[in-house]
Amino acid sequence: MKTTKRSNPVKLSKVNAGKNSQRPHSLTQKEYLQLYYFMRLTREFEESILKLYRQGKIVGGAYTGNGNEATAVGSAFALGENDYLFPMHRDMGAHLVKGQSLRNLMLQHMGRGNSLSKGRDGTGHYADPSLKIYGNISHLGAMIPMAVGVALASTLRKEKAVVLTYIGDGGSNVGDVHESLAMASVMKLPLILIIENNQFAYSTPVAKQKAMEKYSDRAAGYGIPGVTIDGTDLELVYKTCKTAVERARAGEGPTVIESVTMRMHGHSAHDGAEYVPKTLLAEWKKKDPVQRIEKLLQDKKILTSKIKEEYEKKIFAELEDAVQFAIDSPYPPAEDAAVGVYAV
Amino acid sequence: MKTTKRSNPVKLSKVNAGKNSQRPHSLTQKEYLQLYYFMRLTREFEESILKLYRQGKIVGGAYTGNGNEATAVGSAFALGENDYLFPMHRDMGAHLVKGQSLRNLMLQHMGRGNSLSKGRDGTGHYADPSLKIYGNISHLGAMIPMAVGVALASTLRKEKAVVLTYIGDGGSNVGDVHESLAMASVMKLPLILIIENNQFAYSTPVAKQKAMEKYSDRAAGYGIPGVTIDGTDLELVYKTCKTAVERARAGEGPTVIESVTMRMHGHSAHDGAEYVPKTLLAEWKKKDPVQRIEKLLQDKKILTSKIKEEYEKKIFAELEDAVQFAIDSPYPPAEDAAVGVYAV
Amino acid sequence: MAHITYIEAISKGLWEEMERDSSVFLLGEDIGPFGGAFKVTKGFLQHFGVNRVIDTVLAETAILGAATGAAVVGMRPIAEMQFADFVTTGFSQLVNNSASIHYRWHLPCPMVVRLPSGAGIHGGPFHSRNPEAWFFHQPGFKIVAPSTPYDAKGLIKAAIRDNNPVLYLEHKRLYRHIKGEVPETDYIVEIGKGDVKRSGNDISIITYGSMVHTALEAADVVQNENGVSVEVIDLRSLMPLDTELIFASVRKTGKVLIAHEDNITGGIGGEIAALISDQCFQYLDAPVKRIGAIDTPTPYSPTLEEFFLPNTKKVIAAVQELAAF
Amino acid sequence: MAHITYIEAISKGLWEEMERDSSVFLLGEDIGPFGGAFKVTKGFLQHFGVNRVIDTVLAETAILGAATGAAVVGMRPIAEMQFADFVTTGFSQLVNNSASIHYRWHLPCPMVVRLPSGAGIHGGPFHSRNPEAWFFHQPGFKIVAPSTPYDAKGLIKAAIRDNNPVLYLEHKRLYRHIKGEVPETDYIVEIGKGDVKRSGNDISIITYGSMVHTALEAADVVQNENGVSVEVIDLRSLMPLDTELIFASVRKTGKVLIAHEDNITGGIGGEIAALISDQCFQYLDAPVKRIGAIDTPTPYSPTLEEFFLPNTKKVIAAVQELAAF
Ligand SMILES: Cc1ncc(C[n+]2csc(CCOP(=O)(O)OP(=O)(O)O)c2C)c(N)n1
Ligand SMILES: Cc1ncc(C[n+]2csc(CCOP(=O)(O)OP(=O)(O)O)c2C)c(N)n1
Ligand SMILES: [Mg+2]
Ligand SMILES: [Mg+2]
Repeated sequence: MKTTKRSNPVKLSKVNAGKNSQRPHSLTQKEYLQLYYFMRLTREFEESILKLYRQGKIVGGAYTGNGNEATAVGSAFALGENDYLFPMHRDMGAHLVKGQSLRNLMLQHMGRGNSLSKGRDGTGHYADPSLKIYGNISHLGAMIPMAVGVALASTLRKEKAVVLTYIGDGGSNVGDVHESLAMASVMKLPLILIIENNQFAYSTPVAKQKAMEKYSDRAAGYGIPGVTIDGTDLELVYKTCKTAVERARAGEGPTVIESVTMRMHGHSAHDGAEYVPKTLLAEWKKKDPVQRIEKLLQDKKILTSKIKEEYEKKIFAELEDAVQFAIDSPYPPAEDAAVGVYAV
Repeated sequence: MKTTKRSNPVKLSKVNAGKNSQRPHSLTQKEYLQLYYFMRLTREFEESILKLYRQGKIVGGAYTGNGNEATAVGSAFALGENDYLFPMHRDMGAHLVKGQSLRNLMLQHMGRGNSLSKGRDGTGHYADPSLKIYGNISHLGAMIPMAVGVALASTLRKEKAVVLTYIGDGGSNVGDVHESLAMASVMKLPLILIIENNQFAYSTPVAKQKAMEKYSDRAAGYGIPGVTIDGTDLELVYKTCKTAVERARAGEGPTVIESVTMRMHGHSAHDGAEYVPKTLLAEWKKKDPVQRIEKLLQDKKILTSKIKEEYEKKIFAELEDAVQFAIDSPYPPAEDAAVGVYAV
Repeated sequence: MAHITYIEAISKGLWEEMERDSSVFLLGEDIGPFGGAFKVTKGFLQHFGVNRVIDTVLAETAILGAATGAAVVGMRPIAEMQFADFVTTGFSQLVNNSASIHYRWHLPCPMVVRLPSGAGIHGGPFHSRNPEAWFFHQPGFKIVAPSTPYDAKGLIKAAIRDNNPVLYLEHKRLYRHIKGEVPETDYIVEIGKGDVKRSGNDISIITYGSMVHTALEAADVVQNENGVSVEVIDLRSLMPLDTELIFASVRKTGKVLIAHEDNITGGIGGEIAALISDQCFQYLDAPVKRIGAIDTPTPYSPTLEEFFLPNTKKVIAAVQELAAF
Repeated sequence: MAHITYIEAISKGLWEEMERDSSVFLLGEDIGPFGGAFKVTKGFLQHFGVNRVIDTVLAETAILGAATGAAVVGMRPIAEMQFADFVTTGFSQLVNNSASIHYRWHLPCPMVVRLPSGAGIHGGPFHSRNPEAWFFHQPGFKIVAPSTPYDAKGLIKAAIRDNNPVLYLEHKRLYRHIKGEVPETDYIVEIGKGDVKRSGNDISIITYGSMVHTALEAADVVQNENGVSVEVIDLRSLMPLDTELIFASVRKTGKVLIAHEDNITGGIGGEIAALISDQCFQYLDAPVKRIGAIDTPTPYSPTLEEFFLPNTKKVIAAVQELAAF
């Protein structure tokens, strides 16, 4: 049973500007509002996931990308409909921008039979070919070689479609990432890798994950561009990714973008993260990506309190609908477990 | 049955200057001669391996490091007795400089029962703890994480011993290399990685292995020094490695050295390497590392024809002895195969 | 004697061996200040210091390779995989390097890899792995899988003292659900020795890890409901196998059920069944039966995972079928 | 009909499928201008071009992951491992991604991994791997291991047309030593179907790959010398297994020898023995016997490797033992 796709803001018919996004770097008023909508939607979605987790309604663990919303939303916003997305566990915003519905995401988190994975896996671990979303597996870095393969297929088929994927500051050290960049750079594949440096890998501070200054310093080791940006600055994330997307689409090869953010919550919902200095959190709180874009758009007089209320109404209504829909949806029948190891 | 170790040139009692080599960068006359001796020894040893291969006396394949002698000899010459060596399949010269005997190496190549591996593996695939030599396995890159572990042990035990290891231009793309440099750099371990860029990985030209200009460009991605040098220049190799060794010994962490050479022979003895442009070989032939050091020492009047003859006599005699010794040594008894999976 | 949990027993065993032998050290992800994802090494850093409790980069190939290298030069590293699943990320190091070091190099490789294993915690396909069968097939490993706090402590200590790479499977679901008596005094459980956890005469259940408890529950039920006397053999060591103990039990009962949580096909139950069918041919009164997870990845939904996993009800049914044979 | 070698049959099969379906492409190390370490793809680059015959960087994780990704979006990649041994370097991609794609994502993953396998060529511990057992245990793969040119061509074509990850084990020692009749016309050998390579009444040898030829030699000898009639079942497909064919043969002969070149313990022979012992219990006149490589890494010296590997003499001895039972 397929459920309604893309969660659209009022009146906004389409986020992506056509098949192979040619949207200019400067954002229109409408686009600013779309971005704001998805930032709020992401934040509120993850808040409700946490609430559901505390109520014991989530199967397994629950991860959020609080602090990472601008990176997830801004990067996916630079993609066109035909582009491929391989999001990580902090990138719920990317799922949403690429058009995934709240219902489908709720069903995934609650392991329901009508979820996209049919309850075989949870959270963002699903594939939705209709939206060209291919979720991660738990093994950090393991999806990136697959993303390289999709970028290769795109090139061989002359699709002009690009592939956007992500890895964390910890996961960046996994060998899969290196082999992927080696292959993608030599083949000049349309791959964009965003390194989400959110200061921690579970309990491990980034200082124990790297000896160089920036993760983007690794790009030169593959002869590809690498930049480091403030991952809480939505416009900057979008524009940086847009440039990388156009470069990839033009056949000029991969780009590595280090997006510096902060993991504002624990590693997962069960983690109190006592190991994170309160002062550090306080510092970063000032750069809360959702508040930043809200303030910007209010200053620009783009976001009126009327629109804001409208969006909030819509978001909370949609969330309520999705939660209820998921709760009302049954788990898969037990015997389903035995079915589908092989494709026919 | 252990056989005589280190193959010494006439009168030269010890190559390494004491436990933790403090040899100055500038070479003494004596050292120049030692180096020349090992360069010739390496070249002649590998030539005899090829002869034996054609005679069907080698078990399995035979690899040579023709063109790579200065890199293998010069790098190992920078080590002290307590330092660890993890050589690759082009580094016979490093085995010899670290003190391995021709007899042991011949026994390895002929799979004899009294070889260091007792015939369980061939060529340089053995360990000799008495010389701190730990050979590679076939899986490219797979020995480097182990080398990192030895560097870690050296640090934990305050040995002040460094670990020298190698990888090829192709093997550099294996994930193991990345994970090793990530760990070694964060822990500031005494590890030196020499990337032997010999223009080919089997039949694949280096242009198909990398998109960046130099392999040493990867060092910055770990916050460690990386240099690219002419790997046919023995003095330069030695001095570069010496600096890296001292840096490592001082606790300042790993170094990556890209040594640019040419694989003058086929990938292995069975490979005619028709895919290598003759012109490229001709170019590099001019830089033959053995002829280079010979010419240098003759110009410096260090290498007299008398010494040269003396060395050649000694080398050919030793080689003859080693070959005969290996041929006369029996294969291991068949039932030995079942013994020794576990240590007691 | 202390009455402690399975996970406390592992911690105590590690602690005592680190006190006893300064060449023992820990490396892994988040094991330092944080004490590990499951808190097995909580407090270790404070007591043993940064040179004995080493937080690494997130890179299993580096962790397992570094442990191998350190072991070859005389240290006794204990590598923690945060979940057993992630050992696949460093698979090559273990099967190519660690396992064959002694055969090729004639040097000991005294290392332990701790593998928090098993399903039943809604971990989904990638946090539920029972990894034993892959390594069981690779000559050179020892593999242990304790089911009780006593065995957990005795086996971790034996593993650390062993001169070979030992894979230590600790079942996540047992961590805090199983308590038992554990001596304060030094002891080990010898690797290669199984244990009769319940003796009986009619049917032998050969099992290990979490399934030992499932088997014991089932045994009580069939005893009471069907008067069937079940012997439960806890292998404890998967490599080497205690074939003596297995065969003795089979010769006594003549009927065998092999039970493991891992997928059936290609699981070690197949090897055990083959050994029994070969060595105890004349003693078998019924075909050797096996029970385990169905041959799929571990599904995430509770209903699916329930169907996927073996459980007491399924073991009871299998035992009753055997009894009726 | 053409009388060609095993390796020529593989090449022809690949060639025909690439002609038939433009979504099929090759990727691997040195497969382009060089035509591969064993020359299986010699001439392919010239005919199919750089977009169909892709030389990659030296990185098996990238190769196997890229093949998986391309397959998921509708291509039909064929990844070559230069030697089967090096599949361990990309192990995680196969067992974590490829194998479970369909179960988790409900999408086909039509890819083939070519694995030049097997010992007997003095390759030593790292160029002799028989990798089947690891993947046999991971739900989601199909695994084939041809023994003749006819099967080699028919199975590579079937593997390429299959919508699942198929591991294609090609035995290096058979490449140029085995010749046979192969149709020029299009045909496939169905995956999951074994083949009676020699029919007999007294003893069944269940085997595959290189051991098929060893078994056939041994069968002739015991027929002539001992008048024992041996049936040789060539599995051809290891996953799924043709249990129908296996059980039918066992019911007929009542005595079974399972033979594979891979190490015995934890090899797929254990699973097959377990299945037979379970399903054919009443038909067995003797214990199910297994023969394979001894449980060590593959040693390098000829004397050691000879002792390590199963061979005709050992199979004959095992058959005679069974006959005498
Ligand atoms: C290969 C692998 N090793 C270990 C883990 C366990 N693990 C899950 S998330 C995590 C930390 C990841 O940190 P990072 O890559 O920085 O991503 P973040 O969660 O901070 O966004 C760890 C160690 C894993 N999932 N995969
Ligand atoms: C992981 C792995 N993949 C493939 C191979 C097969 N192989 C052996 S040597 C070689 C080429 C190595 O090239 P390079 O790393 O440049 O070293 P070189 O031989 O040129 O010194 C290949 C592909 C291997 N040994 N290990
Ligand atoms: Mg992080
Ligand atoms: Mg090279």
